[in-house]
Amino acid sequence: HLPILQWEDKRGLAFTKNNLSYSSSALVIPVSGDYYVYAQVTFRGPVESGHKPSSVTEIITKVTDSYPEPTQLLMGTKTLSENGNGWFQPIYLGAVVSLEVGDKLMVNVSDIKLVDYTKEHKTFFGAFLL
Amino acid sequence: HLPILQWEDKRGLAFTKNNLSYSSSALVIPVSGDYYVYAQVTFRGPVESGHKPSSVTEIITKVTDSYPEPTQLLMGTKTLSENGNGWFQPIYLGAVVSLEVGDKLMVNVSDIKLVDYTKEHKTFFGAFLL
Amino acid sequence: HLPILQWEDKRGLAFTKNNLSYSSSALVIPVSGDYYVYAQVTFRGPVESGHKPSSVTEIITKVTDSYPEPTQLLMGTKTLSENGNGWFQPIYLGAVVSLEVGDKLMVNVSDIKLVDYTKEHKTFFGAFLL
Amino acid sequence: QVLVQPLPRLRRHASRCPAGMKWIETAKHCCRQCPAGTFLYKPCTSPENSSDCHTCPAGTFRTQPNIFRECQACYECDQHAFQSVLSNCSATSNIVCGCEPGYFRACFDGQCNEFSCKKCQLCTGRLIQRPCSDTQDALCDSSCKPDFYREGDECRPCPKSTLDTCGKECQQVCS
Repeated sequence: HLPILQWEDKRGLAFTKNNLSYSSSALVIPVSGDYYVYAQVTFRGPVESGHKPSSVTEIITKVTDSYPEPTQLLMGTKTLSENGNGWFQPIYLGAVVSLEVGDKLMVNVSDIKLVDYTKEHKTFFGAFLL
Repeated sequence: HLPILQWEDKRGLAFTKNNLSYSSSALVIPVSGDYYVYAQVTFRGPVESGHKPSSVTEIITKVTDSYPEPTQLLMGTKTLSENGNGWFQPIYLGAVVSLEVGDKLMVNVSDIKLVDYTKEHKTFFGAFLL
Repeated sequence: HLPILQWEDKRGLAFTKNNLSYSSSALVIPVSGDYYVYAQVTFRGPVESGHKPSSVTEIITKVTDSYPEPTQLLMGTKTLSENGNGWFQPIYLGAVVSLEVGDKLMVNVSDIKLVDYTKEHKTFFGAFLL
Repeated sequence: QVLVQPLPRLRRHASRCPAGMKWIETAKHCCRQCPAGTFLYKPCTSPENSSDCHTCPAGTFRTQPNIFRECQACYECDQHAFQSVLSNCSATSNIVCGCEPGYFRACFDGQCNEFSCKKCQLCTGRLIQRPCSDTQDALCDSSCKPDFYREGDECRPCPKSTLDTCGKECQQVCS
């Protein structure tokens, strides 16, 4: 599986409420229902290895205790055509999904080294019950 | 007019409820009000050699029985700078719009051959009443 | 600070309600709470020959009367790799933020000359209370 | 040009509080602001007594007096992209990032809020007109140094070999 991002859930703009909690890289669903789930990841490069990726991918995934395989809910994948200098590529995803109590939501990325984690307003993740 | 996408509304992650129904390529609005409408289309190419589009476009459109012309609600258009090898380009759109009962929402694209319909989590469309 | 966009709040698809008002380039929050705030800006160029920006940036900012500095809530920044001919680049941002009554929301952009304001469905801005 | 009608202005509470105090919507009265480096944990019960201000937790800051319920999250320097910390985040100031030695800032915007760190050029075989710094690349002399000869836009060391293979610039070295 692709690497999973970890998130800050208390400091700055980050918060959780209405029993929607965050633990070990996942948002945990407190009550079954339809949720609007969204995430933006800003990718940037080049990074030290000079290795230039051909694309970047972000996937919002659901893990259910009762099922061994994660389910891919939303996916954004973009090829890169920047010519090797400094580049930035944000990918935003958002949609309504039906979730069950206890379901866990995570964000996977193609390469964690390419994620711009430096500012909370460039890379973010959230959900709200409709 | 630009080609209209067709959608799966029952299988996998897809669902409709609260009388929001899907028929002949359109979401049909059951009750007047303000809706958050969203759609992502992942475009990908090349499909036929030599045919390299300069841009891709996604438009969420409203059709009202009482008016002959569709109304463009949201539009994302992106020029392509990939150099001809395999490319991917997701376009996400989302906003609040005021809709009347019976209005139909559709997604138009610049070129249907370029739409990646292979995975439900790469190309999706929905709406919810506020 | 980066230039602030002005918006139309009455004509066409634009509207304000539930006391969410628009004045001097800002949405004014009428009641404290959690809001889903979103904006899309379509950038396009070239505008002046030879002036080719290396990137475009969109930031949703919060201004609070009681605090002298704006707070950056959401940011999308994308490098441009188009080769100088006509280019389009939409940036969509959306997330839940906690706001207080009287807070003002604005959209800043890296270069106002590059904003495509010609069609209301290409560049838009809004918020709704959860 | 966008036509924006003036809207009835919200009744401004802020102007009714004396200097250094701000209107607290939840408490419906004015309270003293919390100093920079702190946030409003609990508002004053009346304008005469003080608010309960807590220090910004690690990793957060407030540069100004405020009545916010939380502090701002510090930015981070981009270690993967050769950034270095010029000054750490403190309770009253955000982190400041620069570039590691051997790299300079390539700005993405006018204020250089967003920048990537690019490798300084080395000026191999040339004199350095301006050394590389945090904010700009090195400037190399256009001509090659003595004992170097031009090949394309590179300066290569003169070969220490026999005269016949010696170019004009390398006569001194070869003889």
